[in-house]
Order: sequence, then C-alpha cells, then structure tokens
Amino acid sequence: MKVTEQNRHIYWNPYFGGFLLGLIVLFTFYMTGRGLGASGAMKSTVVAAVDVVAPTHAENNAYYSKFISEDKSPLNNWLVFEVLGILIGGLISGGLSGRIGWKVQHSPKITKRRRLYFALGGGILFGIGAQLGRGCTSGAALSGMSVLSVGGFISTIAIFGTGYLAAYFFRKNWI
Amino acid sequence: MGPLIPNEIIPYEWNNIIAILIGIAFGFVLESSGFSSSRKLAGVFYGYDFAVLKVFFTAAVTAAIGLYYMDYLGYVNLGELYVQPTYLWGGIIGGAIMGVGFISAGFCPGTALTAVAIGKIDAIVYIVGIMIGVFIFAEAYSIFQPLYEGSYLGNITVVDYFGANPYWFIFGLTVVAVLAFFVTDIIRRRVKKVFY
Amino acid sequence: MKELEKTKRISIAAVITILVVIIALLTYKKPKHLYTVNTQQALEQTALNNFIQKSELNSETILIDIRNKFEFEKGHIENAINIDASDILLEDNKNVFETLKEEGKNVALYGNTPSEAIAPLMVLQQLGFNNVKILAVNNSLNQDKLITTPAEIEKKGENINKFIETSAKKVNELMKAKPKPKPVVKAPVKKVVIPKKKKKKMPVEGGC
Amino acid sequence: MSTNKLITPRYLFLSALIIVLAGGLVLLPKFEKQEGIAPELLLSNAISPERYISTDELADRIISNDPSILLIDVRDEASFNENTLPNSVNIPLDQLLNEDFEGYLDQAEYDVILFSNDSFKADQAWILCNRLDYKNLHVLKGGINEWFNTIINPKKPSENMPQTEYNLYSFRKAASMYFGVMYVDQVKKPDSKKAYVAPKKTTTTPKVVVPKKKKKKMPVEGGC
Repeated sequence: MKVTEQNRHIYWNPYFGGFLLGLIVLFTFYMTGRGLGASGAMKSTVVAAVDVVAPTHAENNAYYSKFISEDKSPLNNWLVFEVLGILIGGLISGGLSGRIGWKVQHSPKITKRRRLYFALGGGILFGIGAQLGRGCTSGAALSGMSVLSVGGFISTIAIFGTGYLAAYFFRKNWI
Repeated sequence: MGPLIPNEIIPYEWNNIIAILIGIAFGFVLESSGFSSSRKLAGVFYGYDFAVLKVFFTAAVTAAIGLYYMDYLGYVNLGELYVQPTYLWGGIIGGAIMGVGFISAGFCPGTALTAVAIGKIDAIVYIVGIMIGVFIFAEAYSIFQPLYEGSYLGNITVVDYFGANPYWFIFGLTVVAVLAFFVTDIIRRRVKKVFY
Repeated sequence: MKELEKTKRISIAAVITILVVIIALLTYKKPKHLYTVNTQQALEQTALNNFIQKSELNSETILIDIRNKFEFEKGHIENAINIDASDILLEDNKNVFETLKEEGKNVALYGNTPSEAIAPLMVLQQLGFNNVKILAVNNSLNQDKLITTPAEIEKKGENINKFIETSAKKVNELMKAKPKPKPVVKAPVKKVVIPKKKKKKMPVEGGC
Repeated sequence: MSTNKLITPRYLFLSALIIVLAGGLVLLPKFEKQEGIAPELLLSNAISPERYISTDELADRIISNDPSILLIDVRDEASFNENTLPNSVNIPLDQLLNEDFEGYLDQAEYDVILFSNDSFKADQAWILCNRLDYKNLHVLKGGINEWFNTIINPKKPSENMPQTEYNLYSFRKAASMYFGVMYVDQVKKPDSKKAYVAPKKTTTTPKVVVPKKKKKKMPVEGGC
C-alpha cells in the first residue's frame, strides 16, 4: 500500500511536462493549423442540447444560431473530439499512477459541501468568462501565446492577474 | 509544407482522428504533470506550488520557439495558422471573470477534464457549472453582446500590433520565463508547505 | 516538491531537442538561388522599360547572346558572350552575372526575337539582377550573315473592328451598285465582362 | 527538499539551453520570404514553348464554341476598349495580382489564354502566374497582331505554295467570315432574288465568365 500510496502524488517534473505540452501544441499547429482548446467543447454540448430541446429557441437566439448549421451537428466539432481524447488521456495517466477513485479533493479546513459550491460557482463564472474571452487558459492563452497573438497575452494576463488579486478572498478554501 | 490538413497534404477526414490522438496526449501530459488536482493548480496563486506557471510558460515558450524555427526552415507557414481574434475589452473582462472562476474552483476546463477522468466529483460539478455558465451567457447574450463584439482589433499578433521583431520578442519571453522560474523557486522556499 | 529532484528525464529530453535542432539546421540546405523579390515587386519590374534599342548601345553594356552554341557560332553580334538561356543559373554563368552586377555594368540579352529573351530576363530580375535588359532586335541569317533589324515591342496593330467595318462597308457599296439587297451588318458583339465579385473570405469558423 | 541549493547545475544547463535556443532564432540570417516555385523550375517552365497556342487553333476553338477557353487581355484599359477578341476579360498587367482577378487566374477548370499586342506582355504575365504555380495558362503566340494577320486578314497564298497553304487560307477565310469580315466575292450575282444576308454569324452567347473557385484550402478554424 505504501508504494501505491507514495506514488499517488508523484507527478512529473513541471518543466518536463511543459516541454511535452509545448511539443503537443507545436504538433497540433503543424498538423491542423489551430491550437488546443477545451471550453469550446462545453459550448458545443450546450448548444447541441439546447438545439435538441428547443430548436426554435436555439434558432432565434443570437448566440446559439452562430454555432448551429444544418448539415453539421454542433457536436461534430474538432474540440469535442479533442475533449474525448483528453478524458481518455487523463484516464490512462491516472490509471498508471493509481490516482483513479471517486473523491472530492478539498483543503482539510473546509467541508466537502463548501468545496462543491465553490466549484460550481467557479464553473459558472468560468463558463461566462470563457465565452466572453473566446477561450480558456489552454485555448486562448496557451495556443494564443504560441503564435504570439495579442489576444493570447491579454487572456493570460487577465486570468492570472485577477486570479492573484482574488486569491486573498479565497485563501480559506485553499491554504 | 505548413499546416498539413488545411493544405490537404493530409486528407480532411483525418482531422477528427488526429483531434482524439492530440487530446489523448494532451490529457496524459496534463494529468501526469499533476493538473488533475485542483490544490496543485491553486498553488500558483498561493505560492506553495508554481507547477501551473512552470508548465504553462515552458509550453508556450517551447511552442513559440518551435513554431518560429519551423517557419524559418520552411516547414510551417505562420500566415496560415489560426490566430484568435483579439477583442480588447471582451478579452480583459472575460479573462477577469475566468480569473475569479479559476481561483474559486481551482480548475480550468482542460485540467478539469483530466480530473473528471480520474473521478474527481468536484471537477464534474465544475464542468456542469461551465455548462450552466455557457447557458447563462447565451440566454443573456443581449447584455454581453456589445462587449462580446466590441473593440475588435482583428486576428493580430504581437508582430503586427507592436511591430516587434518576433525573434527578439521570443528571446525576451524566454528570458522572462527563466527569471520567473528562478523567482518562483525562491518564493516557494519561503511559503509554508501545504501537503495536497 | 519531490518531483523537482527527478530531473533525469528533462536532461534526456533536453539533449534530444539539441540533437533535433542541430540535425534540422545541418540538413537544411539553403536553396541555391534565392528570390530577392516577391511577385508583387516582380510585377512592378515588368512595368519598367526593359529594352535597349541597338542605337543606344554603348561600349559600356555587355551583350549576352542567349541562343544555343550552334546558332551563336553561325552568327552573332560582335563581342557578345554566349550563355544559353537554359543554363544561366549554372554556377559559372551566375558568377558572370554577379561580377557584372558588382562592376555596375548593365547587360543586354538578345536572342533571335525579343520574346526568346523574356524568360532569362524575368528570372534574372527576380533574382536581384536589375541591371539586365533586352536588346530589342530581331536576328535573322541569310547566307551566314547576321542581319539584325530593330524590333518594335508590343506594336499597336490595326484595329480589327475598323477593318471589319471597312470590309462590310466595301461590300455594301458593291451592294448599292447591285440591286438593293439589304445586308444585315452585324457588328461583332463586344462585351465587357464584369468579373463577378469573389466572395471575400472563406468564413473561418472557430473561436470558443 | 534534499537539494537545498537553489541553482542545481542541471537547471542551470537547462535554462542556458532554452536561452541559447531562443537566442539562436535571433542570430539566424534573415532572407526574403521565398514566394512561389524554385527559380530553376521557373526558368525551365518559362523557356519551354509549349505554353504557346497558335492563332489558328484558337480560332478553331472559338468557332466550335469550346466552353473551356477563357480569353484574358493583359493590355491596358484603353487598347482593350478599342479592340479585342470576342468574349475576352481585361486584366491589365499591372493589376495582374490583385485580389478580384485571382479567381480568373488561379483555377483548374478553364483553359486560360493570355494575349496582348504581341506575346511579350502576355509572356511576362504568364511567367509571374507560373511562379505562383497557377495551372493551365496559355499564351496566344504573336498576340492580336498575329491574330489580325492570320485570321482577320489572311494573306492569299501565291500559286507555287503547297496545297496545305490553300487549305489553311480557306480555313482562315472562313474564320474571318465567322468574325464578321465581309468579302467582295461573297456578293451574289445581281439576278439572285433572295435578299442577300450576311452569313448569319452565330451570335456568340454572352458567356458569363464565372471564375469557378478552385476548391479553396480548408478554412483554418480554431479557437478554444
């Protein structure tokens, strides 16, 4: 048990992980000409869901209609496949190092319930922010910075800047 | 040869298959670098573990250097790569909201997915939260519309906007990155250890 | 904290990257001939006056005959150098052009007709030799004596429509002399076709 | 932390490496972005005469209403309005590369035939398009002057010319009639009752030349 317990928290060296991630972003640009992404898939699922549940509403809503096209379902999108890949990749890596198991990770100081509330709140905020900023950290920031796009730098600075500013208010959750 | 699929060097059908493969590699690296644990992610804000900054910056710098070397050698045509549109205020305010979301939930969508993969319930709740957020954004789109479409500066890169020479810019970025790694190591020594 | 010690893997990765970069730079053979001009500038070059008349020739300009060796032997303009059009990019020929460019001499190419010399002229201009021009001259041989007649480039020929009308009119006068069959004169339809506006840009869907 | 030292030699080496790599980018010699095909290939394409199409062949294709030809006049606006070949599009040489004419040049469906007064300007246009690797472009040998001397106003071959010359002449004469030139000997004898009608020229259907877009590269979509 000691060994598995011990290596549950042994992660890669961040520079090695960063280097490999850099190669993956490079490979993605070389193959498909576009960067990585994640929140685009959530958007596609929501759009697809709304399209199925209330097609008329989806048609005349200004935002949904941007992503609905007759021939292709919103789910048939590069990002959705990539997200599938991420899930599989995460599973493989988690499996290899024995980290798979239903749990809620929270700082000992706070209760599980509070952690889930903050996760939900953060998710909602992130959902809105990602649509507004047209990209999340891995999409807009990472891929944006790789091609030195101004939008990428703006997103990175904005995300991590406000993160540091707001860190004080959320410190009870983490430290 | 530039981006292979848009130049039809690789048929378009491969696009989705490659997406899955890239996703697998992406998920694997993220998870192995420890990004499936939200407390390790939040460490960047509280100084006890700067993994996010190190991984992120190394990845960006490696990708930028790689791209510009390949462009120089002619393997990739930078003009054909997707540069995301820059909406100044949309980006800033969107980023601010995401920043607060990041610090409160401890996840960003990519890393949350890896956490979902290994069974973290708070990550699942987080993903549901994102979908609710998208839903709210869409429903209340009329409020966000001016911000969403305002201050459009085009798909510009630092090279066009500031006229910076990309090579010097990347060199500066690398130096800043190495300094940041060095400084964050110092900070890490001083901050109280947190076991996660 | 523990993972910071495990740096063995990064060093391996680092060494591999160095190797890859070095191999890439070594195997990268610089293309022999580099355009110094992109297509837009090359287009502007076509607008310049690329011709010299035989009269304007002074001892300063070097004459280069781009026909093949056999024709050159049969007859060529005096003190002309023979560089066949198809191998102007060979090593030594290119050096000839480079030395001429350094000495600032301007060069006149000529062949049997000016249109033969267009290809070498355009390629040389795009490689940065802008001291090259074409000698506007037609060469022809009779009993192995070279006759060079000045050639006029892009001469405005007769007006086709006018010619057709005159021929039609001529026939009409004849008609008038004959009993009056009314000839239907159909002016050739000349349309200015408006290029259909191309849809500007393929909509790049994407974004988050 | 076992290594309490801040700067382990390994990290020094790594940071030095990444800085050297980035610095390398700066020091590499710059050169003009190489646009288009390699110069040697361009030279060999430009020298080979197979891009030329003779006036007779063009006349034959126009008369047989060949739908796949597209005539492009590279002369300037004035001389285009003055006279040109039927159904031709005017792309002056200095606007050869601008955006809206690209649809005409960069396509795989039409046989594009460039022409000018003689074949000089057309050749220049052809070489530039060839550098950008545009497919199936041809040049009318001799341009409009040649067209005039052979098709519109063919020379009567003298007696001792071989038979082929006569056939060629008769073809050219028919072609010129097609283009509306009238000949004196067409006039019927005075006793012909039938009202004389000039040879009914098949009205060349105004071919709306829609530059069918070659399948553009797949749009690079992106975003998060």
